[in-house]
Amino acid sequence: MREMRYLEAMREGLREEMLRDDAVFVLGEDVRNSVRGLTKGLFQEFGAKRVYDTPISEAGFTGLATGAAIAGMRPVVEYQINALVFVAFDQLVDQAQKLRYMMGGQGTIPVTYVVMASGARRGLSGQHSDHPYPLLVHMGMKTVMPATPEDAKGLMKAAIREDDPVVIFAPSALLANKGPVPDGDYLTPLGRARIAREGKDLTIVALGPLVPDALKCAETLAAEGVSAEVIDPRSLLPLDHDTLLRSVRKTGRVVIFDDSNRTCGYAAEISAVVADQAWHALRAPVRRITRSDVPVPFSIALDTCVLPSPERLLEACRASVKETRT
Amino acid sequence: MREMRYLEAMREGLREEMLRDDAVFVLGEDVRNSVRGLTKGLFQEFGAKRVYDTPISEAGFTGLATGAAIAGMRPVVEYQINALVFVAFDQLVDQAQKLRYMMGGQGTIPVTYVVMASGARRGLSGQHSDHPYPLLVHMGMKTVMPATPEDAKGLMKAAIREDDPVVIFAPSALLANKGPVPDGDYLTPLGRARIAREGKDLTIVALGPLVPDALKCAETLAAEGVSAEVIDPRSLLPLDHDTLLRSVRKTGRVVIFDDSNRTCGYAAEISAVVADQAWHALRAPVRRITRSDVPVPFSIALDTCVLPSPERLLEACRASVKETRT
Amino acid sequence: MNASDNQLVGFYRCMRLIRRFEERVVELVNRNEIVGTTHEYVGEEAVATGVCHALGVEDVITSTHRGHGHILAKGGDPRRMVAELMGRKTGYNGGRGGSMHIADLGLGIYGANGIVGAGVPIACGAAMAFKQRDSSRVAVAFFGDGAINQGVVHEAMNLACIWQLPVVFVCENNGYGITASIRDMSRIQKLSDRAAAYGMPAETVDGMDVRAVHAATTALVARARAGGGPSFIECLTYRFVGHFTAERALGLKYRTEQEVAEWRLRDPIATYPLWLRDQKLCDPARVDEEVEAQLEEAIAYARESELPAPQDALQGMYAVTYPGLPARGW
Amino acid sequence: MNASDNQLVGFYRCMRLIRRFEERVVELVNRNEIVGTTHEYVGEEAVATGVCHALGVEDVITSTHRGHGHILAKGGDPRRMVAELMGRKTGYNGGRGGSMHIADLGLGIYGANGIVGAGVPIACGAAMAFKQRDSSRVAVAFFGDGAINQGVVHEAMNLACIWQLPVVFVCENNGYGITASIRDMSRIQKLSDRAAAYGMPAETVDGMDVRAVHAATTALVARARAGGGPSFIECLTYRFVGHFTAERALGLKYRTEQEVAEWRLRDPIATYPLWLRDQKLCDPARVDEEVEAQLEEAIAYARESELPAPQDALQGMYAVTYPGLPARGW
Ligand SMILES: Cc1ncc(C[n+]2csc(CCOP(=O)(O)OP(=O)(O)O)c2C)c(N)n1
Ligand SMILES: Cc1ncc(C[n+]2csc(CCOP(=O)(O)OP(=O)(O)O)c2C)c(N)n1
Ligand SMILES: [Mg+2]
Ligand SMILES: [Mg+2]
Repeated sequence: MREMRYLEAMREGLREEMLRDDAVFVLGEDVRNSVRGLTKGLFQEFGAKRVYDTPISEAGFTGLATGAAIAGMRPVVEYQINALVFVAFDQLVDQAQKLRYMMGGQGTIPVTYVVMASGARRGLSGQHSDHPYPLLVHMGMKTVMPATPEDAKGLMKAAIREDDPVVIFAPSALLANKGPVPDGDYLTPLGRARIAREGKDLTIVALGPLVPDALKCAETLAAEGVSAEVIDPRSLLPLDHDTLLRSVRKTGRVVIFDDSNRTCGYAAEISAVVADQAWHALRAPVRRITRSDVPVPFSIALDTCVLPSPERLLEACRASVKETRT
Repeated sequence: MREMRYLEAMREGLREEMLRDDAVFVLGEDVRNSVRGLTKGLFQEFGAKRVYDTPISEAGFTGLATGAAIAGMRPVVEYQINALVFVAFDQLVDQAQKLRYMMGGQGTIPVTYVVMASGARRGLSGQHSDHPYPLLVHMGMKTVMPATPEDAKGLMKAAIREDDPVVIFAPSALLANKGPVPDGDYLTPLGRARIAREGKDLTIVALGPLVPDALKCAETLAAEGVSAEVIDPRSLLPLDHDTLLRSVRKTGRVVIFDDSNRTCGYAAEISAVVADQAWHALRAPVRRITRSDVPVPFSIALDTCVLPSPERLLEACRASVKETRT
Repeated sequence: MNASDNQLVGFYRCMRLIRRFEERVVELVNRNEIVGTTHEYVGEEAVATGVCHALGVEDVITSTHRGHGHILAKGGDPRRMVAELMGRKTGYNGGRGGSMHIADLGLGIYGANGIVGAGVPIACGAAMAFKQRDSSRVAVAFFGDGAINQGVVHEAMNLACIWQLPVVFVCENNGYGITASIRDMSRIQKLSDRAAAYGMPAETVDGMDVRAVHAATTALVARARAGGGPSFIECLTYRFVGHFTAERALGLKYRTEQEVAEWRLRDPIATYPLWLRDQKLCDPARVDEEVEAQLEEAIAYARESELPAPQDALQGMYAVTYPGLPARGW
Repeated sequence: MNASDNQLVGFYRCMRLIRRFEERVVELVNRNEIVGTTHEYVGEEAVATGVCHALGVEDVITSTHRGHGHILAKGGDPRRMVAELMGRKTGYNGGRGGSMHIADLGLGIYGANGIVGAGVPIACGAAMAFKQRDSSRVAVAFFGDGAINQGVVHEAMNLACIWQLPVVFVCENNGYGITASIRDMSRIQKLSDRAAAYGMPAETVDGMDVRAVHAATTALVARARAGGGPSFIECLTYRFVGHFTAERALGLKYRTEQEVAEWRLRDPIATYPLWLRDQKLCDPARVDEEVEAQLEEAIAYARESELPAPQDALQGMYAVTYPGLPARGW
């Protein structure tokens, strides 16, 4: 085990897969100079045929990745900012994701898309702060969002080896975080949630950049005598229903803590699964603490009414444990 | 009151608004010849400055509508097929929808987008059968989906007069339906759900093309002694939480019947609202009957495992009324 | 390079097959044996035929909503095509795709596509793979005059040019995108002039002349194989029928009868066999009979084929599956 | 048409204001008085100045992520700009937008934009409104050499051409999109040649020469006002600094020091005042002082301004609100 930063771990995962399989190549904006840091050194190491700087043509190069993948390559597409998902949307959800099905199961489309610096960053404002994973998940795209350096590497490697399109969200808030990373070649499998902390009174489902905050809240709650379990789904689609439902059936209470928009968001999905599948075990309403449904404003004076906050999570957890069925 | 077809009623609404306000103009593919029928006769009546045939450039003409709206016009954009929402996605959700907020509330962007022939049609397959309203709602776009000719006209007129971007879904399955349409100038306000049928044992929330099916199921249930209330939200964003919650608090049971993808879909949102706000009144799990999360297949032999069916709705309703809290 | 005698006969067989395939499809649609609507390639046969006969089986094409002609010309099996159109299990896509999605990866057919322009970057991606693998394979992107105004097509052409990908862009200019005349949709009328914006060679050829299309494509494909990069061919052509089978019901009037009649005079299915007979290369009537028999058999095959089982609908989306994926709707 | 003496002096004031505005902004970013990162217009002042001085207040522009120069040149108030950058209530956008979204609809500034190329069709839409209203107003779309490869820009140019909209496309070719050299991103090097694909006139001008930019724009704006339709100007320019203030920390090396030095020799802020003095049109030092005072005041204004209240964050998205809209996150 080594201590590594999230971004470094992700890069190491990418590099290992490039070494392992010469079908893996990277394309995206400014990846040779690695403005985002994910591809640092890769152009120097692997050369021009493995690392492509693209023009500002996101729909176009997303489509290229699809074609290259059908032809046997394993492209890794870097999106420099989260909004590029919107610009390339048709090529993602209506092409890459659907083609195999519509072709009746012919071929494979092993493309990995890395959405760099997703979510809010101080001062980046409305068009550079989104977390559009609910949109991709709604359209059936496999989507992961690692919360730790270990998973950043393990999910990067698993995504590249997966024979389907997989989108990885790499939230700004986590990129510099340090954590232990196992030695050697390992994968973090898709479809398995991580129990970030065990507990018995209440389940907090926390996503990506909010996992560290949720863990801190769980400590605060512990000091108040409440034992909170923190679930980090990390694989958003496929979602590990078993781990989620087992936890909620055990605790009977759940608060979902998510940094995407609220309406039809990821927290809504978790809530719906719980309200259907674990309803008999529930001892309190299912609560969501999410973003408010506005673009992230520029002035940080405005953040508190927009971004999901630990204070609101705590409040919701405290209210939840006080509830009794009427 | 006259009997009219849904599509005719919608067209009448559009025409009345064009007569009323010369800032209203239409643009889209094949709108002069009116391949979709919505704009039939409008080019002949209003001329070249009010009805524009566009090239196949959806992102581009969506952006044009935004600029024209800021400059004082009230464009009505016709999307010939639902997938055009994906192609124009950035211009819709990251531009038209966000600009006013990011500009700090300056100006207005009164664009109406009509998604023609949305949802599944026999034989149109994976790229022409989507119902992407959850994606737009997630991004904060006002979105409506009338279920009756009366609302088709009333919501068309209300959308055009609204000083914000509004997306209207006009599902294929409804376009030829007939129903009463009031005489004179009337609006169906955004943000008000319609109680399509009153009942006391169970709430069915049915969307757009599924409302007629839900009403039939309610009749079947009535024959079995179960009184189902059918709510047609019709305005998806803003959603009328009051009407929804009042109904669920009364019946204690809810099944959501929705023709969009399941995961992070519209049914998930309704479920989440109920599981939070009406939890204490619930006497059964919240059930969703939706599409399965695959593209709509071509062969109608495959439909039954993909599209939401009345049989499954009935089953879910029957199961719901049998549930007791354990 | 001139086409061989064999090829010249092959052109006719292919064009005739496409024409009759489409005519039979319309019959089947009218009889509700095929559900929905299809986009016929009637009138444009010389384009797909000339282009695809300049390709090998290892080369790749991406097609459009109007794909039957491309697929047949690239070697697609009419039996599995009709079966797909009838929604059968034996269809190319197991009934999951239908007309707008027929694909045969083994034949290098990366699919028809329901979204105008969307296949163009996908062809370029295949070309990118070929280039990276130092293979001499090439890709062809078919698209219409309507598609040329789609942003992703522009992006793809630029990408192909900067990376010098082995791809040929084939613009099938049939004058209309549904009802929209290209005269109203582009201020320049020679669409091949658009290619200069990206720095690739381009030409405009008579798309009713299969030999001209074949010759032009052969030269540009050879250029691409030799590492010469992308190029652009505009084929001037016309569809003799409506945009799709559903058009009749709509009563649209966007073309004059005279215009249709003028183009019909140049119908390759009418003119080319006369030339073939003059050249004593074959007896077209023989070919016609063979084509007829092939289609009879294809339709019979499809009719006899089983429908897929409803549960099949949840199969095939993912190469790697997980519990609960794809989510069921109930 | 030649610029008047007054205009010639105005050019300098404007360029100097932009330069010093940007330099002060960098200081404020470094001192964390401005949060985040901004894209400086340093080196490109002659473009915005020359273009916007050819417009009236009733004309419209759309800007880019690198928008400060455009906004100042179109008459934007430095006080409300700095206030916005400091996230104050008095800022142009009430703190909701920041550098990439500054807008002043009253001045025809339809906003900077964080998405490359996205503002281009929006400018065309304004032009469409003008044309429909038979007004003589025109719109200008600013965009970079990087943006020219974005699909929506291509679509917008074609739309403007087929409908002959009164819009001028101003491509600020500063040679790079972040680290990507336009030499690698386009096979043709003269970007104005792209305009021919849509059938509009185009020219390439020296973007370091404010008078050249102004003269070219004036002519094309007059053409558009007179119903002559769209046109395209490529301005060859250079940014003297990094892509954004954050670049220093990244240690990128994509341009040679020599290249930067060569362009710096042509710095309009250095060369133009010498010419002005030679022509005895004004004392540039006086202008400099006035600019300095103006900026001091702007910064002081911003510093004294209140921050918005947190609840303001839920205001302003919709012109028409409803209960529960926008949804709160808790
Ligand atoms: C992106 C997109 N826009 C619109 C449509 C609807 N549509 C289907 S075919 C077509 C016309 C295409 O014209 P062209 O590219 O010339 O091909 P043709 O039909 O003439 O073969 C349109 C507008 C679509 N399928 N996809
Ligand atoms: C659609 C889109 N792609 C990528 C980005 C990230 N990005 C921001 S600025 C920029 C470079 C833009 O280059 P250019 O258009 O030449 O403008 P310049 O920065 O040189 O003024 C990029 C890639 C973005 N904001 N939007
Ligand atoms: Mg066409
Ligand atoms: Mg640039």
